[in-house]
Amino acid sequence: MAKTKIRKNRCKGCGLCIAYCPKKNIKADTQHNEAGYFPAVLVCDDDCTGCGICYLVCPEVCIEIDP
Amino acid sequence: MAKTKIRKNRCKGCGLCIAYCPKKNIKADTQHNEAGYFPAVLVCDDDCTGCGICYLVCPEVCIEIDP
Amino acid sequence: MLIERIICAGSGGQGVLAMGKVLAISGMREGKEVLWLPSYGAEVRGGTAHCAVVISDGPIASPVFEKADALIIMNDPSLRRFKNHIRDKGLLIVNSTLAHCKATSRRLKVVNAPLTQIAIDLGFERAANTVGIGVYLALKKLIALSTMEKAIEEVLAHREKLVSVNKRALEEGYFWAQKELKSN
Amino acid sequence: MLIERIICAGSGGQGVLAMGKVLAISGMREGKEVLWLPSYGAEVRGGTAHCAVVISDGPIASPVFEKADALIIMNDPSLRRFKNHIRDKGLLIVNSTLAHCKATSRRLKVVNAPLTQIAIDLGFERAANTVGIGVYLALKKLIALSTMEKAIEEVLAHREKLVSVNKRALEEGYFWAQKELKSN
Amino acid sequence: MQKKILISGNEAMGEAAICAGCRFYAGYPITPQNELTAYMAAELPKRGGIFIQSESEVSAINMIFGASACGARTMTSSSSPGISLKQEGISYLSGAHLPAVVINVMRAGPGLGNIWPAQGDYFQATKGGGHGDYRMIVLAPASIQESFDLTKKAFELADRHRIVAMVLSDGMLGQMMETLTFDPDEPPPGLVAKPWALTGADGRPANVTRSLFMARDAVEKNNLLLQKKYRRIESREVRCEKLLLDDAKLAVVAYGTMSRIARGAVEALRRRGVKAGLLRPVTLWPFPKKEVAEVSRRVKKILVVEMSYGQMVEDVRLAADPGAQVGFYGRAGGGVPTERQIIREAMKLIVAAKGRRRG
Amino acid sequence: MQKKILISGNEAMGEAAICAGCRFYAGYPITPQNELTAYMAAELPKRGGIFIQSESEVSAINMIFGASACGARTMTSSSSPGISLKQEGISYLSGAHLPAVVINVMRAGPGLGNIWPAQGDYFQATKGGGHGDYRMIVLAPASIQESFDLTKKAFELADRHRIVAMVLSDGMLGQMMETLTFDPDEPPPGLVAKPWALTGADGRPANVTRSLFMARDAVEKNNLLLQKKYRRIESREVRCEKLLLDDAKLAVVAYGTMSRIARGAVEALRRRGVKAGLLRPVTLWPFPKKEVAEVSRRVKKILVVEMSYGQMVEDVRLAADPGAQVGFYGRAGGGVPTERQIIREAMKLIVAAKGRRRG
Amino acid sequence: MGRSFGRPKALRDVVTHYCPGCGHGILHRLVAEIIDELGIQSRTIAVAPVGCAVNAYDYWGVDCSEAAHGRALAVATAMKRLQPDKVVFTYQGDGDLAAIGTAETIHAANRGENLTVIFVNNAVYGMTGGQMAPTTLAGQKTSTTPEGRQVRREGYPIKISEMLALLDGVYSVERVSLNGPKEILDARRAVRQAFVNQMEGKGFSLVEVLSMCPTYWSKTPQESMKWIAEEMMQVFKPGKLK
Amino acid sequence: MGRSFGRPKALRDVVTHYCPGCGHGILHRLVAEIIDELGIQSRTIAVAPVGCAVNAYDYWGVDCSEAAHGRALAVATAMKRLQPDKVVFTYQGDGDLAAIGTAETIHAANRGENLTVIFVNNAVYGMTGGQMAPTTLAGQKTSTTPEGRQVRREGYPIKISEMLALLDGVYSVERVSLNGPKEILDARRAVRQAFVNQMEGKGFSLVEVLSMCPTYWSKTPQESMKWIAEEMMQVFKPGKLK
Ligand SMILES: Cc1ncc(C[n+]2csc(CCOP(=O)(O)OP(=O)(O)O)c2C)c(N)n1
Ligand SMILES: Cc1ncc(C[n+]2csc(CCOP(=O)(O)OP(=O)(O)O)c2C)c(N)n1
Ligand code: SF4
Ligand code: SF4
Ligand code: SF4
Ligand code: SF4
Ligand code: SF4
Ligand code: SF4
Ligand SMILES: [Mg+2]
Ligand SMILES: [Mg+2]
Repeated sequence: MAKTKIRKNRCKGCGLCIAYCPKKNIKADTQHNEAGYFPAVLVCDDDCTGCGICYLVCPEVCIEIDP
Repeated sequence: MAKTKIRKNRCKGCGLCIAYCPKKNIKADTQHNEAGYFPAVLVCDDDCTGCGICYLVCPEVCIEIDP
Repeated sequence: MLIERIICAGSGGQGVLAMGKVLAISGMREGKEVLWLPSYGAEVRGGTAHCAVVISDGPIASPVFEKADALIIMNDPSLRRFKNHIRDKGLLIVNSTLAHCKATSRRLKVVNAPLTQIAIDLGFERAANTVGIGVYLALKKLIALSTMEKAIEEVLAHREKLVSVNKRALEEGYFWAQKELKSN
Repeated sequence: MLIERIICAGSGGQGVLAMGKVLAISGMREGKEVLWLPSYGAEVRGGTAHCAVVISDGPIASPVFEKADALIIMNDPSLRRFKNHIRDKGLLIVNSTLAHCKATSRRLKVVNAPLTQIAIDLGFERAANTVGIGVYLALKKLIALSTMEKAIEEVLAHREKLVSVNKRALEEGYFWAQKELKSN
Repeated sequence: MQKKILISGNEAMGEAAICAGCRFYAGYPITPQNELTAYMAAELPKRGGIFIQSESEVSAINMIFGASACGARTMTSSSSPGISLKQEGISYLSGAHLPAVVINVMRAGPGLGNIWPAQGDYFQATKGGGHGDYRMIVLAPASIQESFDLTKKAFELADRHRIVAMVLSDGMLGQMMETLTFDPDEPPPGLVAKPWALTGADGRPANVTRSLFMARDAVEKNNLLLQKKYRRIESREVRCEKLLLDDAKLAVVAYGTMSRIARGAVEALRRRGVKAGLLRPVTLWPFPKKEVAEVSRRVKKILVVEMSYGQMVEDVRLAADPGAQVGFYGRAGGGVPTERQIIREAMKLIVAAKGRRRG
Repeated sequence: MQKKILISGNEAMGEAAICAGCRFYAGYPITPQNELTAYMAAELPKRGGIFIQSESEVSAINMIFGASACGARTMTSSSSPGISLKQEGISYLSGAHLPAVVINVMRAGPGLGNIWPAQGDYFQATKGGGHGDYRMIVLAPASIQESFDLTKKAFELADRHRIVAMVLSDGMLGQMMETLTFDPDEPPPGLVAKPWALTGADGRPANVTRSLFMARDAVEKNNLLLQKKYRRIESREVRCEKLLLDDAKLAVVAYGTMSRIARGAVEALRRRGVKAGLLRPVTLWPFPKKEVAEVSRRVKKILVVEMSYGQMVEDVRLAADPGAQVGFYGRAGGGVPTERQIIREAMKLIVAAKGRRRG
Repeated sequence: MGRSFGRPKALRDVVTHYCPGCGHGILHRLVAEIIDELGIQSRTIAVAPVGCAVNAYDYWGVDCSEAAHGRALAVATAMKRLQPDKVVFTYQGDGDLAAIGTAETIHAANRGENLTVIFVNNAVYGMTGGQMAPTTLAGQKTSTTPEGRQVRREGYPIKISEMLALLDGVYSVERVSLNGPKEILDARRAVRQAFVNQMEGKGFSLVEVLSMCPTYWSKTPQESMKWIAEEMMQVFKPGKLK
Repeated sequence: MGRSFGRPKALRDVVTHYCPGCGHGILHRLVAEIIDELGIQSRTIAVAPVGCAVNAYDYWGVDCSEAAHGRALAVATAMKRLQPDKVVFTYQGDGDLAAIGTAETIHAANRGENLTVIFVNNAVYGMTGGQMAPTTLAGQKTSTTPEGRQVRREGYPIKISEMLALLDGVYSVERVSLNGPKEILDARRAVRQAFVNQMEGKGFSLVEVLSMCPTYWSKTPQESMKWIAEEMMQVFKPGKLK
């Protein structure tokens, strides 16, 4: 179980992390953030393997993962 | 025997016709022309075969050949 | 001489530029002088988009102005950015689904209207801008509702489906505002 | 105040620009103000080349002039082009191997000198320009022969063989002219 | 048939070009004039013309050279940095007496600056940003209607005088929409025969378009021909608008977008009882020298306002009566003088003592 | 050690650059400045610098941008058409406050024109041929010695003010040889620290060179910074030469090559008993306004002579006292006003009635 | 054992101005990671293009210069010649590198300048609002090809990388893409190699990166990645060209 | 039976301004012969370069335009698009076409403009006095490479024809030379074909012609021809590239 953090107000809701998470562990929030986007949020902390794919595809570098 | 004519005052004495005439039938004049060049002249009218090589290599288009 | 200066502002996707255009075209169709000035270029990519519209009985001199007669604000960042660009007694319409302005001062006439919510109820969230126009029309009565409908037809010429939903959005906004006016 | 304006003209290959440079350098080495102005660029490709040299005791104002004090002319086309660019009583040196000027008027001092022939006799046709300088020196005595020799050394620094043949050419020209002067 | 539409300045200039019979457009994208390029891309091919998005501004201006040499009405457009790249080409067109229309939708400089409106390219347009002694006719619209009208006129003038005509717009005027009334079916104005055009030497001697001449005095001769043409244009093609100047004590001089704001200021000054008027050069070259001279003799106080740090003001000073006091106010780099600032400067100038002639 | 050599203007400018510590030169061949490029090709690498023959003038000016951004003294050179191509780059350098030296050996325009000397690029150099409100320091040598001295000075000024300094020569001055006295071992003058240079962000925050700013008022701020700098330069760096003006009744104003011929004419006029003098601007920007104003108050008659159809004359008129009569004579396209023509024009001006202030 | 993932040191902690899902953001991060990895932040000089990445200097914590549109390689040439010990790279869009900058690109390559070039091919002019790029695909709609690019009129998408690979002066040319995690990792490798090449004095190294512009492709970011795989890669084949 | 040889009709009867033995003269004649042969004098438009051939319009009896240095193909593009029934060709030196004009050349080619291009490669800038050209050979001395071109500094002679051949838009590219009667005849054939291609609507056709510049090679005309064979052709291999 990895510690994965998505910086909500930095996220632009592009959906790439959501599309590529092998665990389908990321979804779009229903509330918009400060910038007006619907940011990505983790579905369940426990399911994350820390594989880093979400980090890899994120254009905003708003995901941080500690193993 | 072809009728080959070199326009003396148009010639710049580059020597290309002299170099390429298969009959070695062209030489440089010893007198300079109006423009100050030593123009090409035919050695002997009779030796010319009218092959056109001198015309072909002449940058000044100052050779005319009638068959 | 009538001269009305309007700013429409919101996020990139909210159709604020189109909203301004519809306003300007309707003015033009009623024989007025009109002017529409967008924010443009790299400004847009970041966050808010906005445009300024002037409708006047006579020739319009300056295309820029410091204070608007009316603001139509579609979201929160735009509210923050523009709330001071309005004259005393000016009209401030705020899309209360996404932002809210307390009418703290008597300086302004503030109308918090749930533009996006009305549009969502219509089944077409992106018509929130047209709802806003409807509200504005009801409050300012500068232009006939029928002219505005024609302007919508003109702008959306090619897309019939959009025309009908936007006409409905216009009316919904208009009626919402009339109700609001009466209830006050 | 001494001021001498010279034009050297000839065909591209005759070294007229170098001739002018040697004149200018020798003037400079004698502490005079000098100026050398070439014809340049596409002008050159066609036929004649020329340069203007000014040697003066004081600051040189205009780099261009209408009439020269002396012309050194290396070939026929140049003679045709420049023969009117000379002041009254000016000196006209003509390379009589390749051109000839009848001294029809008393206006000018004309010297027909067989520059090319003298150079050919020296075994180095391309030194005809230096022969011309020699002739000029003998006639005008503006610059010491020794200074001129040093100027030649300076210009031809890298090529020793050329230096000696050009020095000889300079002397030949000089002596030819002295003889000429005496015989007149 | 007359049409009345809401349209941006950029698109209006595109439509005007097509109405004027422009048959060839080449351009390279740059903000804030992209709507013009896009308009040409969409409309020109449909209406019988050729559109090319060139690989650069340099290429575009040289395509224009080729098109004009063939006798076609032709146009390119860009904004400040792109116009700088066209300077060599403009000088070539001028030297070769080729008509062409160039549109500059000015933005903030120098360098990349940004895309906001500016008037920093006045010198470049009117004095020659390219090399050599040439001139362009420079037209400065102040509304969308005029963006259309003057662009159309530019084609006519370019052909009439065999000259480059520039329409000098700016980011605001290019982006802004206003009402445009026009008749798309009106035939192109002022078409002229072009016997000099390169159309194949069929039954006539070969034509050559060029600005180089090998004979030493031929380039000077060509220059004298150009100068003669420029004098002719100066005597015939000056345009300017005057507003409220008859009884004015102060004249504000401004062009383009700036003149709109200046007009607002002048009206406000009048409301305050200050007798202000507006003189708006429509042609920046030829500059309305006589008009400025005449007005300056009467008003004594002139305020020049620009979205620059003072370019047109030099022409105003050169033209104005020495007895008049010429003041200046300008902002640049995206800063646009406001009505309020103009009014403030006007009031300062009015109370200022005569002092040094040049404010 | 002092050296005294016969050298052309083009080569003298090259030598001056090397003596001034120029470490990077990029240029593209063009007549009549080729000797300069060739000189740099032969000498610069030997003396520790980098020479690049670029693929175009556009590339050259942008290489200069890169070199300057790194803090190196740098130069490019060209002649009129090539300088036109550099206008965008010059505007960028200016906007980014980068020092650089640009040499323009002017030739006859417009267009390809020919390679003969001309002064048709005065406007381009002094008013800004590129876009936006920027200025270059423009130095106009009149001899080979001055071609050397002013080029060296240009590097110093460029660094001191973080500005582009242009040396405005012409085909005659470039090709001509005169005596040059100089000391090749003298250290480069006026070296300054360049903490803004891009040398790697080692132990300091990263540096950025740029002319674009995203925040709306940042471009205006950068412009105000530029304007402040320009005012400072105007107050400090004006240079001009005065000759025989003390008792003069007529001042001839000319620069560069033209001033040499004008000087000949002035001397000839003096010989005829006409009290003529010469005012020679050495900096064309900043223009010697005060000097012109002062002289104009005394002489009343000013004759401006240019190898153009009247460019500097505008600055003279702007600066001159309204009471003075400013006449003009010019030729272009390879035509060079002769002493005789200048004398003729001077005599005409002297007998002319006061009439319209502007001749 | 997993590793940790986080913002590289060479990437400033600010929001970018890029649209959601834009490839520039990903590529900026890759470049920053490599700068960190190679430990060259204090001696790297970047040259930003004129294009959407115009203010890349706001993102990378290295010395950086703007360059006029298309001229990044002329600017970089001077920088590297003067400071051979620095690591100099350009980051350029397709319009910048392959349209207006064609001559500067080709001649810097031909001179064999020891530079690293990151070439972002998004088949469109992003910054100016979605016009045709030299790399726009046949049939692709843009604001200046409203009916789609017609090869008979506008020509074929230009294969500038293939052309550059032909030049004797060029050391390495590779085409990669950003359309998925695997591809991004591969792009990272290629960009890294292009930096290493320079540090080893190998010469001109260019990496062409196929990158998403969801905004002007009128696609979601995900659709954009798919479009790269299905359309762009058919024309611009990834792989090592030299 | 022999044939007769004489000045082609399309070549004006004037002295050229070219140096003795310059290849431009020969090539001018070839072009004129082909114009005669194809009977297109009245519908041909030539675009002259800036280079030694700057005033080619003084020699050919066809409509002709000057073009700014390097921009001939931009000028020609407009001409041909506007007048598809005309035969439009450019005549350009190596500096014009492959240095300053690189972008114009490549993009006209890439657009597949239906044009004929005569590209005169003489490995030097003739008009300006013998500076390095992009095609100057390694080691060749010029006024800007006084010690000879060094490939590590100035790069390799650029193979622009090879690059162009790579472009989808290009119909034909051929390299020929003028260093002897046989070669001249072959050049004539290639140039002719490039005109015929255009007349048949085939598209962009370029002929690169290796040509003598005795003046700035510091060689006699004959030595120059030999130098083409022995040196130039080693780098610029004649033949059909596409
Ligand atoms: C000389 C000049 N011409 C044009 C422009 C306008 N311009 C800015 S960016 C750009 C093209 C951007 O496209 P690209 O290089 O592909 O980068 P992207 O935005 O797609 O990343 C253009 C044409 C400019 N700034 N300067
Ligand atoms: C913008 C510009 N830059 C430079 C020049 C100078 N110039 C004239 S011709 C030429 C190059 C000539 O070389 P090339 O194209 O190879 O033709 P050649 O003379 O060898 O036939 C140059 C650099 C110019 N006229 N314009
Ligand atoms: S680290 Fe891997 S598993 Fe965890 S959220 Fe990211 S993509 Fe999903
Ligand atoms: S990839 Fe990044 S920006 Fe996109 S939705 Fe996920 S966290 Fe947000
Ligand atoms: S035609 Fe042939 S044989 Fe006769 S002179 Fe010419 S080259 Fe010699
Ligand atoms: S080839 Fe022509 S120019 Fe050369 S020497 Fe023979 S005739 Fe004269
Ligand atoms: S326009 Fe395209 S390239 Fe530019 S930031 Fe947006 S998505 Fe990225
Ligand atoms: S310089 Fe060279 S290319 Fe030019 S005319 Fe002379 S020989 Fe021919
Ligand atoms: Mg792109
Ligand atoms: Mg060449």
